[in-house]
Amino acid sequence: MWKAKVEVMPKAGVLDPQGKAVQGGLATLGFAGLRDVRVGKLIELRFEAESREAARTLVEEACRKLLANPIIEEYRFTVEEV
Amino acid sequence: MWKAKVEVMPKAGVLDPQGKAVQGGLATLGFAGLRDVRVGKLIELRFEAESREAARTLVEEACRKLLANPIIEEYRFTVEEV
Amino acid sequence: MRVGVIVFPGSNCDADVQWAVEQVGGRAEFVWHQATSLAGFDAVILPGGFSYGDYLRCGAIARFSPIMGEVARFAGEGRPVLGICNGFQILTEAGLLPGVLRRNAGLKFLCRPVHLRVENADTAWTRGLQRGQVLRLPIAHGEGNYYADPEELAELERRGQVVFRYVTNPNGSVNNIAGVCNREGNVVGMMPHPERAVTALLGGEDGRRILGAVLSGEGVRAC
Amino acid sequence: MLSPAEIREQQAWRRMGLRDEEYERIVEILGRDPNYTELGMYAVLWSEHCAYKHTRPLFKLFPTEGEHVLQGPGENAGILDIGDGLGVVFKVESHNHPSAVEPYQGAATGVGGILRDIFTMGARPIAVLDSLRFGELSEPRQRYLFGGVVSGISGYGNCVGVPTVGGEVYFDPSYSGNCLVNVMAVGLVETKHIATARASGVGNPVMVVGSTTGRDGIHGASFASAELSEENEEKRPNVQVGDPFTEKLLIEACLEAIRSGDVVGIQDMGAAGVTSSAAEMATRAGNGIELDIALIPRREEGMTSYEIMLSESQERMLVVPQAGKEEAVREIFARWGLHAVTVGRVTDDGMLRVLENGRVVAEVPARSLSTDGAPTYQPEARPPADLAERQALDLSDLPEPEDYGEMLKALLDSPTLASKEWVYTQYDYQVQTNTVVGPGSDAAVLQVKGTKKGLALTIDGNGRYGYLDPWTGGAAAVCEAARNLVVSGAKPLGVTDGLNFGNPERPEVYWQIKEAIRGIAAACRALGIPVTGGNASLYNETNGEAIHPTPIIGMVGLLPDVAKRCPSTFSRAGQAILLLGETKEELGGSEYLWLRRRTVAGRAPEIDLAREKALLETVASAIERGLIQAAHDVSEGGLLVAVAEMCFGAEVGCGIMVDPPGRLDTYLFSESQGRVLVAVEPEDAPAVAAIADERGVPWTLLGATGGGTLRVMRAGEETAPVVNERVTELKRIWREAIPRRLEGRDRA
Ligand SMILES: Nc1ncnc2c1ncn2[C@@H]1O[C@H](COP(=O)(O)OP(=O)(O)O)[C@@H](O)[C@H]1O
Ligand SMILES: [Mg+2]
Repeated sequence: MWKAKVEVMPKAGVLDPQGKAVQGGLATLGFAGLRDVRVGKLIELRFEAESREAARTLVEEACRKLLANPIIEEYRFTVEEV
Repeated sequence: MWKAKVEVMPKAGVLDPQGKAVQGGLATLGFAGLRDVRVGKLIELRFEAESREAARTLVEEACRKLLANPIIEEYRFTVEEV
Repeated sequence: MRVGVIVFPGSNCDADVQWAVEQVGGRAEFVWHQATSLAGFDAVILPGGFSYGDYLRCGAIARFSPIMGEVARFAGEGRPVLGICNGFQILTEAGLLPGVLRRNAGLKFLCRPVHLRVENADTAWTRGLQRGQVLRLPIAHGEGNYYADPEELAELERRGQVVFRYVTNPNGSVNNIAGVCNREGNVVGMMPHPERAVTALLGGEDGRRILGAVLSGEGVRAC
Repeated sequence: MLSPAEIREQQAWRRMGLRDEEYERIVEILGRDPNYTELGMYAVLWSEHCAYKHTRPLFKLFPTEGEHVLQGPGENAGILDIGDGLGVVFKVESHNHPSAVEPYQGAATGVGGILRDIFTMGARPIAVLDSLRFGELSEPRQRYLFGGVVSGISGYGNCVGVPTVGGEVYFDPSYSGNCLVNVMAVGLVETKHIATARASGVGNPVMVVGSTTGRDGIHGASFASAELSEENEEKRPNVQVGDPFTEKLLIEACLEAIRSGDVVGIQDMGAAGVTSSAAEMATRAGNGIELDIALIPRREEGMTSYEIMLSESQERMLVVPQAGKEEAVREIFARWGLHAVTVGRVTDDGMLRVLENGRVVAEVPARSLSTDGAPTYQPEARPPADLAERQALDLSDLPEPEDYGEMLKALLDSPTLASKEWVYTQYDYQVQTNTVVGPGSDAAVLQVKGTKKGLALTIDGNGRYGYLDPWTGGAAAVCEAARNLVVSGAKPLGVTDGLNFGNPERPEVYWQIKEAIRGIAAACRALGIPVTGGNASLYNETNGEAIHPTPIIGMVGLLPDVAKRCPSTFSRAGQAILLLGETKEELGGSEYLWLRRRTVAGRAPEIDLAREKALLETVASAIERGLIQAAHDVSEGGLLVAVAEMCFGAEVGCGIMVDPPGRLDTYLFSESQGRVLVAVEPEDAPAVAAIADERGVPWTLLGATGGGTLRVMRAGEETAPVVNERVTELKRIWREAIPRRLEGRDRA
């Protein structure tokens, strides 16, 4: 069994209204010195695969096809055997 | 300058409809052997702080007060100097 | 009767609530989220909408608005507070009501009329209704899926804090919950929109009884 | 950034979509070679999207005047006078290309953009309608686009708090590579607070308000003016991401600023960002504008003048306040958490002068950039070579269906005809508490608070008719829209048009554009409904395949008394059903033909404008006299589908008797225009018939409401109905058609 952690973040340069809202919210809460906030998605998958190689291929494809929108988001992931 | 990575995930035991939907979506795309999917949020903060200690305190408080709702979510985070 | 309608950045049912309160014979005034006083108001309504875009979690940011301290105080004095839709979400985030509202089980925004059963007709806002009565009111939300952990839920049920239940569950809420109140019954939160159902022209009048409960003075007496 | 010499050497204008002769024209205007920033400014503003180079010469065909017109074409949106000191502001806008690339954000920013066109006029937006076209739902990509577009509209519209009250969706393979997303927005303005987009008053400051400026959408307008293809994949601009929360604040702040009287002119920053808003505002006032881009708040480091001038970052406006009122305006925006920064001033020299920290980086005559100054083209127009082939239709080898009940079910299960509930329940169609009739009827009806009046809104178009005969496609859209308003009890007041076509440089496409515009113009003239604005989206082609020519008509109507609106479905048993208008043997372009043959062929249903007018008058007069219990226009799917739709509302069945001279399928499924079904109390039927007779409108007593089934009998064969289906079952199929396809379920 494998576990993948996929991080999907808005691409640099793409407006991130969520991040902006959280930044504003934290500022009202008195969080001083805040420079930047970006909000993305974290997706955890558990699945069967033959090998690390096969596991990575599966996740890579999942990212490209469904988990991330390459036009506005970038992704990275790690896989580990569990 | 510090960078924090905050992971907010649905608590174990709390239904995660988004995870279910992604799981279904991946299955239709032909991702075989999928056991479980959970979808959460990834929040990246950049901010000024005196020390690692101070940085952690700030982020801890941000999580408790705003970033996660303890009834349904759990969080963890890392901070690093950048 | 003066009703304060709290306006957060991104509230969009504020004017609707004001209009609806007027339709049932009351007077409603806007209170800006940065205000710090509710002096002179007999009741407070937190309207629906998307405070701060609801970009993080619904109501999560709004609950830190300056006015919220005053709303808590007002509620603590036993005076009537109603949160509708986003207002309900804000009240739960602020801890004035138990539980939390998650994304709809279908993951889609849902706008349509629903039927609700009145479970508690003793709150400030349901005095004009009868227990067991079925109302038809519109819902319009993407995150109305009520949740409380099992113990809390059992407590809520035991104490009669469930105010409204969906006849047919549209969003996955536990125990079909559409609205709850605090222990004292003066603070009520509900996902359906009573302010959208105050004239026959707009498709129904069942919302009048809820908004009207406070105006007739019954709600105030209740506390 | 290239130097002027390098620009020449590399013919850099071509990459930006400018023609050689256009470059020469720029040199002539400036009396020198443009620098890179200037070239970029011209390239975007002279794109088809901004300059309407191919369509502008044709717009003069439209009737634009009428007793209700307060503002015709030329401003950000048209305005119609509805009395009581109120005006209705409305306009349609396309976001086709962005939606094909990123459906959620493409559609969301489409909503944001058209709303800004409305509140920039001083009007509070009160409604949105969406007109959508996709390929077939059997393709996964189309399901993705459809789902994404709908949630984008929902995500943006719901959050800003403007109800989406109506729209339309069609599915046809011609839109597979080029979905269409047209959004119409409607606002209400107190006529004394109408704002203009003029940079009047030399010396007045110029302010940028709203969101910050980033690198998003640079060259978006040029992108929208080119065909989609594999090659221009990487030319795709950074996708704009919408921020409806900021837009909501912007609405409130702008309306407050306009009402304060301190604002002289205001214009949204749409396509081509600050370049276009500054050039247009200056041109309208006959003035110039000088601004320093170093002062524009941005969210990214190291942006060049070129990028800042062309950025299409959303939720921004250009405001010209009264000199000395900057602080007052700044305070209003600050209260809403938005910045308002003075970046320049109005000048008297007609130039758009762009400085960067005081140094001139671009300087061009404002008018030359504006729509007035851009070149226009009227290329060769020629009917497609295969037109006669398209219009040929031989039914002799198409046997009549064996089971008409099954045929009806197949039609109701067609996503184009099916209930759009899956779409509109995702839209908040009630916020603002004005929605008297929401989506799902012929037209949406809104109350106008403080008056007895109502507004009726609709948006309509049919690309298949356009493909078979573009004139008819244009005219039919106008007639259908008018019919939808009239059956709802409203008088049509004005039109906004959305013209969606392929590459105008191809003679057959240009012919389609011309014909469609002629058709719209003719219908508007005949029905007395002026055009107050619109939008053109050309180059809707993928790898050389154009979409069906798809003119779309958004129309606004007025009900003097909203309580007298007319429902579109049966309310109870025992009412007589009349068909007004004539059913002809017209299966061309019908959904029935598509289902049976998967072909779009034949002649488009004929439009007879004089008869249409008579029909509308008949319906209006009968409703006015209180004779009509329900009215519904007969459109796609034909008579039987329209009857079924009338049954669905309250689940009231009916029986109709038919006696067609020719084939029964032609009678039941022909999409002949100019027809309306009405339900009346039996005793009122003669009066309605008399009104129709007076105007020469043919009418047929079809049958009566009642029972739980929909029954169709042939005259003389009353005991053996050709259709006898439970209404609840038909309705289930009709409601399930779209969701079941998205969820991959078979028809139960
Ligand atoms: N994209 C949409 N958004 C909102 N409402 C829609 C949409 N598509 C269809 N509807 C609703 O469904 C009704 C029926 O659609 P349609 O069959 O196209 O109507 P008609 O033929 O009368 O114009 C529309 O009038 C509208 O109210
Ligand atoms: Mg219709």
